[in-house]
Amino acid sequence: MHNSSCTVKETARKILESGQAERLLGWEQDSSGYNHAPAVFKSAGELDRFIYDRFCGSNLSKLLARLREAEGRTAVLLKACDRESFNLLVREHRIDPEQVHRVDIECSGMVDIEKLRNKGIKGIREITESGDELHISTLYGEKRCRSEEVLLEKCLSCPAVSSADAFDAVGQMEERSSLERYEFWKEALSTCIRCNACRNSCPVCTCEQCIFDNPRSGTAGKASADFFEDQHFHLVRVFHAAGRCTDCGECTRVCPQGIPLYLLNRKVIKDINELYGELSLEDKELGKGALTSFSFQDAHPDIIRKRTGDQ
Amino acid sequence: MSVDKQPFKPLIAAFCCNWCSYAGADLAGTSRLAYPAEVKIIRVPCSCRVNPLFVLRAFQRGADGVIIAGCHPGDCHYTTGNYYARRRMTLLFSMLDYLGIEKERTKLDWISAAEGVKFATVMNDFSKEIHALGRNTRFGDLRCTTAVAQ
Amino acid sequence: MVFDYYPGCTLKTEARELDEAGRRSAAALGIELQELDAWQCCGAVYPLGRDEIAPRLSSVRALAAARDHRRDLLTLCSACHHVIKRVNHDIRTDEKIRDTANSYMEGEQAYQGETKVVHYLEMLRDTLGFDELKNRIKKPLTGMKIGAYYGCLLLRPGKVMSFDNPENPSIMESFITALGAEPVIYPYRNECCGGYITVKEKDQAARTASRVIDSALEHGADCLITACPLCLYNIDVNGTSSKDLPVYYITQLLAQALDV
Amino acid sequence: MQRIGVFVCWCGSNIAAAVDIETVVQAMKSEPGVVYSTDYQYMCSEAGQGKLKDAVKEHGLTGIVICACSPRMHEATFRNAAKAAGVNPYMVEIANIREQCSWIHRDRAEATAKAVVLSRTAVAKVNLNTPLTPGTSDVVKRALVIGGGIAGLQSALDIAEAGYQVDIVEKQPTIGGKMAQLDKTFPTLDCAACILTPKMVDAAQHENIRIYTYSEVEQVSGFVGNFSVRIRGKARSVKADICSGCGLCMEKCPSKKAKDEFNMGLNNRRAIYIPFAQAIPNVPVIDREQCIKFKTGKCGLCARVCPADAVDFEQQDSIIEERYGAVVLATGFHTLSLEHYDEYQYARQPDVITSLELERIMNAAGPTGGKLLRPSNGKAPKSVVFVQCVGSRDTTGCGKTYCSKICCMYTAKHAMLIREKYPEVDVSVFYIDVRTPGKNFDEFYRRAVEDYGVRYIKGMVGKVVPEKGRLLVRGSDLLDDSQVALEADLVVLASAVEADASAKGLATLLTASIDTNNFYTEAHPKLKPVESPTAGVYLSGVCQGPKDIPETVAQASAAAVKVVGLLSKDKLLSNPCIARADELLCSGCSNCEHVCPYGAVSYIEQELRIHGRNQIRRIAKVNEAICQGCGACTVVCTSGAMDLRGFSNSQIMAEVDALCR
Amino acid sequence: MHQNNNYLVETAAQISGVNPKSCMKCGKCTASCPAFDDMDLSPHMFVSMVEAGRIRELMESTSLWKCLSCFACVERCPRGVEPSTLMEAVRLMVIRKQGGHRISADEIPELLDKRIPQQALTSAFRKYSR
Repeated sequence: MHNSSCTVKETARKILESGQAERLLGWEQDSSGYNHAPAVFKSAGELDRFIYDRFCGSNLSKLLARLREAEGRTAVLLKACDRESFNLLVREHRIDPEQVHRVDIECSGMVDIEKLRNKGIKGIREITESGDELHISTLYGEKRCRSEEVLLEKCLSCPAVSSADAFDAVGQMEERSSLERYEFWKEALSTCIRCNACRNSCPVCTCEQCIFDNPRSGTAGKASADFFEDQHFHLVRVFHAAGRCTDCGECTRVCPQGIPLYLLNRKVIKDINELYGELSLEDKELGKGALTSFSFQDAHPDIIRKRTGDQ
Repeated sequence: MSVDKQPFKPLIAAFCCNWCSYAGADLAGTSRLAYPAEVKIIRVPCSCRVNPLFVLRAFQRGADGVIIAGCHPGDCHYTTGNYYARRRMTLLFSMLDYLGIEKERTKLDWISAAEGVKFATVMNDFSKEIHALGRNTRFGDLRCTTAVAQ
Repeated sequence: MVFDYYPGCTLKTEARELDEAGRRSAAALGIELQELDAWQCCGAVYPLGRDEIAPRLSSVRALAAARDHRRDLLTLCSACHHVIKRVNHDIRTDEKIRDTANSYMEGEQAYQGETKVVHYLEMLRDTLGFDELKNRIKKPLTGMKIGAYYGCLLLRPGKVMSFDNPENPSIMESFITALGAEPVIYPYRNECCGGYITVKEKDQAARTASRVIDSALEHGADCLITACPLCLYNIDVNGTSSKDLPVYYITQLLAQALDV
Repeated sequence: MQRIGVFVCWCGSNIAAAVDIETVVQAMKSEPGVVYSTDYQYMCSEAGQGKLKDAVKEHGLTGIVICACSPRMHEATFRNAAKAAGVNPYMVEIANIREQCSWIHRDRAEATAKAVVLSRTAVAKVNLNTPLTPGTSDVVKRALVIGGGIAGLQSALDIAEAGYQVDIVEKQPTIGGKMAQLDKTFPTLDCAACILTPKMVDAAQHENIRIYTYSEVEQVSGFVGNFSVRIRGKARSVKADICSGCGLCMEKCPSKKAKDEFNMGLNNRRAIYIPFAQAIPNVPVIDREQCIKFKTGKCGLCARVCPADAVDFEQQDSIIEERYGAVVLATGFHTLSLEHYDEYQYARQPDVITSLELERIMNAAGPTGGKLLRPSNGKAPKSVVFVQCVGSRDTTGCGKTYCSKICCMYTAKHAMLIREKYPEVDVSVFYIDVRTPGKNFDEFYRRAVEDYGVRYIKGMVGKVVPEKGRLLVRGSDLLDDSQVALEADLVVLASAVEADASAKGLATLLTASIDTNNFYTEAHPKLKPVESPTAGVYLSGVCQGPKDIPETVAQASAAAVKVVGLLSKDKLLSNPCIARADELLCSGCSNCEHVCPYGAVSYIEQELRIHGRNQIRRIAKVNEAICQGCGACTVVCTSGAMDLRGFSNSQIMAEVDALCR
Repeated sequence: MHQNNNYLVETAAQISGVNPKSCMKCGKCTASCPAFDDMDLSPHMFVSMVEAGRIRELMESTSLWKCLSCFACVERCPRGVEPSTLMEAVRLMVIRKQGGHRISADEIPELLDKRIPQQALTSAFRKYSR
C-alpha cells in the first residue's frame, strides 16, 4: 500500500499541475490519524495535507454531487467499492460525468481502527504490509496481524481483498427465529440516536430534501420517542436505497453507535439477487434498478410467507 | 373501542386498486358475501400507488394486518403497475420479516373485478391469520395505540 | 486437450473395437482420454421414472469425478452418452432428484450438474474441428458411400441432448466428409433399430432394423456407421434385407482413415 | 380549513337496515372540518341532490362527503351535483357504506361502527382535497398508419374518407401486404388481387392520403393528439418522381440470382425490381446487396438503358418528420420459420412447401403461371397432402401456443381449388380439429369434403419420408386408430401465423404493449379491442392477433372510427388526477421515468431559486395529456417530490390515520 | 398393492412427471411410433386412458412391452406430453408388483446368441424387471 500511496499522490499532483481538473477530491490527514477525512485540493501546493493510506475508508463520490455547481472539472479518486456508487450517481444524473475527471485507484482494503484496538494494538506509528499481513509499528514495538482480521466491514464484501462471503451474516440472521430477530433488532436499533450520519454519508441518499427533514411529508421526525421510530427510520432508509445501494459500507462505517446497518442493506441485496437475479441487458442500458424494473415471472410476495423458520 | 377484557378485535387495513380489487369488493357486497368488519378498505388507483410508507403508517397507527389487493398480473389497468407493486411489496414484506415482525401480518393478493367470492375468501382467511397472531406488539407506536385504549 | 473418458460395459466386451479404435484415433489426434477409475455401468437405459434414484447414481458418480478433475466427461457409446447426459440434465433441473441423489453420494461437495458431457463426435466437431480432422487423414476413404446411422439415443430428446438437430442431423455426415467419403442421407437414419426389444421380440426387431437397412440401400449407401453397439448388432444380425449392408463403428473407419 | 358537509344516505333500507344512520350523522359532526351533517333516504335522487345543493349554499360548503353506495356507482352523479352547486367536483369523496358495510355485516352495532370509520376516513381525505381541473391539449388533425397491407389500407381509406389527412408508412417497396400474395380468398373464392388492387389504387389516388413505401418509423415522441414521428425513407436508388415504371431496367439487369420474396423464393428476380405488376408505387428499387454496381462498382446497365435517367446510385435515405394526432398499428404478420419442424423435411425437400408458397404456385402471376407443378421437377403432382397446425398450438417452445385461426379455412380453400382445377389429383388433409367459426365457413369446409372429395384425416403427420422420388407421408388416423402412409408428390404445411418482427420495436417506440407472442395488447380484451393501452394508438389487423380478411377489414374500420372520433375533437380533456413533481424537491434521478408505463415523464433543465441563489436543476415534468394517474412514479420517488393529485401521499396517510384511529 | 384407482393415477403421474391433460389428441405420437404395428394400444390411446384413469387396463396392455423407448413421440409431441415416459411409468408399476417381472434368469441362455452385446441384456433386464 505504501507504494500505491506514493503513486496516488503523484497522480493527484500531475492532475492539478497539468490543469486536467480545477480541483481534486481526496483525503486529508486526520488529526487522529485513523480516519482521514475527504477534502478538496485546489492546487498541487495544497497536496501536503493529502494522504492515501489504510485509513481512507470514506467514499468520495457523494461529495461530487455537492460540487455539481462548482465551475470546471473535478477530479475524484475512486476505490473499487466507491466506483459503483459513482456509477449510480451518474445513472441518476446526480453527477455530470463530463464534469468529472475520474481516477480509479488501487486499494488493498481499509483498516478499521476499532478492530485494531480490540486486538490490543495501540499507539500506532506506521503500518506497512507484506503479503496479507500488516506490520504495525507502535510505541510499544512492532505488532503483526492478518489484514483481513482488521478490515472495515465494507471491505469484507470486496472480492479483491477478502474471501469472506458478505452474505454469511445475513444468512445466519435469516436462520434465527422471528422473535430472536425482533429482539436482536430491538436491541440494536434502540441505540440509534438519529444523528443521521448513516444517511448523510450514504451516496444514494442525495434527495434535495430528505422526507425525514420535510415537515410536509408526514414522515418527518427527528427524535426516537418510541421504538417504532427506530424501526421506521431504518426500514425507510433501507427501502429507499433498495436496488440502488452498492454496499459501499459508509453507513456502517460512520455509525457512532456501531449499529450493524450492513445487515439491513445486504439483506435487501441478497433478496434482490435471489429473487430477481441480474437485470436484463435492456433494463441495464436504460439505467433501471431492481425496483424500477420487473419481470413477468417475478415471485409473488407469498414467497416470504413460505420461508421456513419459527415465527 | 375499549381494549381491555374484550376478545381481541383486530384492525386490518386493505389497500384496493380501483379497477379490479375495489370492484371485487363491491361485487362481494352485491353478492352479500360476508367478511369481518375489521377489514377496512382504502381505495387507490393502482396497487403500484401503495407506498411502503402507507403500510408502515398503518402499523404505526395500530393496524394488526395490512393487505394490498390489485389486478391479476397481466390485467393491470395501467398495464404494468401491479408488477412494480409485486416487487416492492415482496421486498418490504421480506424486510419486515427480517426485522422480526410476523410475516403473516402482511399480504398481497390479486383479486379481479369478477372475483367477489375470492375477495371475501381472501379477507376471511387473512382475518383468521391475524386473529391467530393476536395484537401487533412488535411494530406499533405506543403513543398511537394507547390513544385507542383511552 | 484432456478428457475424462467413460467407456461403458459393452465397450469392454462385445464392442471392444469401438473403444480401441477410438483410443488409437484420439491418441493420433492429440486428444488425451483419461479413463475414469472404477466407473460403473450406466445402466444402459435412462431411468424415465422420476422416482428412480439408484439407477442414476453411477452416472452421478462419473459426473462428480469429472467435476473434481475439472474436465469434460467424454463418452463414446450412444447409450452411455444418452444416460449420462440426461442424468446430468436431471441434476441441473430437478431439485428433488439432485437432493436425493446427493444424499447417497460420498464426498464433500454436492454434485450440481457442473460437468459437461461430450460425445466423441462432439469432441471431433467442437474441440478438434472437422476441418482439422480432414487435414490429419492419411488414407481418405475416397469413393465410399457411407450412410450415417444415428439411431435414437444420440439425438432425442433434442432439447436435453442438444447434440444436433434431432430431425435433420449433420454431425455424422460432416464426419464422413472429413474422412474423405461421401455421406448418404436417408430418411430412416434417425429411426429406431429396435433396441433392447431384440432380446425377446425377434420379429419386431427384425422389422425395425430392416426398415433402416432398406431405406439406406435405396438411397445408395455402401455401408452404415454407428456409435452404438446395440444398433450395430440389430442392423447386422436382425436385418432381413435382400442385400447385405455392412455396419461399422464410427471409430473403426476413423482409425482406418487415420491409419492407426 | 375546509367547510365540509356530510350526507348519509339510507339507500331505502339497504343501508338503514344495517347501519344506525343517526349515529353516523352525529359522529361526523365532531370530525374536523365538518360544518354540516345530515341524512336522506335516497341521496342519488333529484331531491337528494337538491338537498346537497341547498346545503352548499346555506353552509358555504367547500367539501362534500357522501356516505352511500360504491363510488363506482354514483361518484360521477355527486360530482356533477357539486359542480352544479358551484363546488369543484373533485372536492367530493364517497364513503362506501353499502357494498363494503351494510350489505355484508349482519351485526348492527358492528356495521354502524364500521360506517363511522369509513365516513370519517372520507372526511379526513376531503380535508386535504384540492380543487382540480382537467387539462386540455390540441389535436393534430393527421393520422399515421404503420403498415400498408389490407388492414392499414382500410384504416387509411376510412380516415381519409372522413376528411382527415393520413400517412401510410410501409417498409416494403410496395403497399399491398400479404393479401397481395394470395391467389383466391375464402369462403367466396374471389381473386385476392381483384379486390385488393382497387383499394391500393384508391389509397394512392386519395387526396388525403400520402404513402411512404420502403420506409420505416424510426422515432416517436409526444402523446395522444400530438405525436412527433420520424420516418426513414430507405434509398430506392431510383428517382420515384421521374421514373415512368417502363421496366426496361429490370429486363436488362444482369443480376438474376436474388430470391423473389413476393413469390416466396420459388423463383429468382433481378437486383433492380418491382415486386409485382400492380405494385404501388410502380417504381423499381435496387437491392443493393445483389446489385453488381453496388458490389463491384462495375455494371450500371440499368442507368444506361433508363429512358428517364431515373436510376440514382448515389441516392441517400430520406428523413421525414411529421406530427400526428393518432397512430394506427397495422404491421401484420409473417409465417413461422419451420426450422424446428424438420420431420416434415421442409428444408431438405423442395416438394414440401408452405401454404403461402402454394398460393404463389396457384396464382396466374406466380412462378408457374398458375399451374400446379412440383418445385423439384416441374411435373404435375398426382397426390397432394396438407398438414395443418404446423407450429400452431405447440407448447414446447418450438412453435406458437395459439391457434393461427386462418389455416383451416385456407387449407379447405386450397384443397377445393386443386380438386376443381385438377380432378385427377388426390387431396388429403391431416387435421387435429377443423375450426370454422364464421359466416359460411363450415359450409365451405363441408363442400370441400362432400362436393370435392377432399379426404380429411383426423390425425397428425409424424414424418415425411422421401422415397422413390415421391414423398411418403407417415401419419395417424385417430378415428381408425391406425397409422397411415400416403404417397404424395406435394406436401403443403400450414405454418403458424406470427406477429411481424417489427412489432416489438414499434411497441417500444410507442409505449404500446405486446403480449408474449409479440401481438399488440388491446386496452381491454372485450370492450376496447381496437385501442392499445396507450391513448391515441389503435390496432388494426393481425398485429393484434390472428384473423382473416373480413375480420381484419372490420377491425381496420373500427380503428379508423376511433381515430376519426379523436381527430374530430379540437381539444382533449384529461383526467386531472395525475402525477406532478414538486420542482423544489425533485432531484432528477429518472427513477419515475423508468416506471412510467406511458412515457409521461420527461426532464427539463430548469432554473430555480434556492436559498436565495439561482440554480439550474434537472427536474421531472409530467405530461398531463399522457399521464393516466396510476401512481407508480410516486412510490419510487424517495423524496416524495412526485405526488398524485386526488390520491396524494398526505391524503392517503390521513385516510390511514382516520381508519386506524 | 393398493387397488384404489386414484392412487394408480397419482402414482403414474408421480413416476412420470407427465401431465396427460396437456394432450390435445393430435396423434403425432401414434404417427411417429415405429412399434405401432406390434402394439395393442396406440400411444395416443395410452395417453388418453391415463387421463381417463384407466390405469388397470393399461397395466394389462401388451404395448408396455413393445415400446422401444426411442423417444420419437417425445421429440415430436407439440404439447410436451411424453407418451413413452407415461408408458414407462405404467411399466414400472407392473414390474414393481410381486411377480411382475417379464424376464427371468432361466430364460436368458436360450435368448442369447454369440454376438448379443451386454448392453442389450442390461437394457432388457432394466425394462422387463425390477
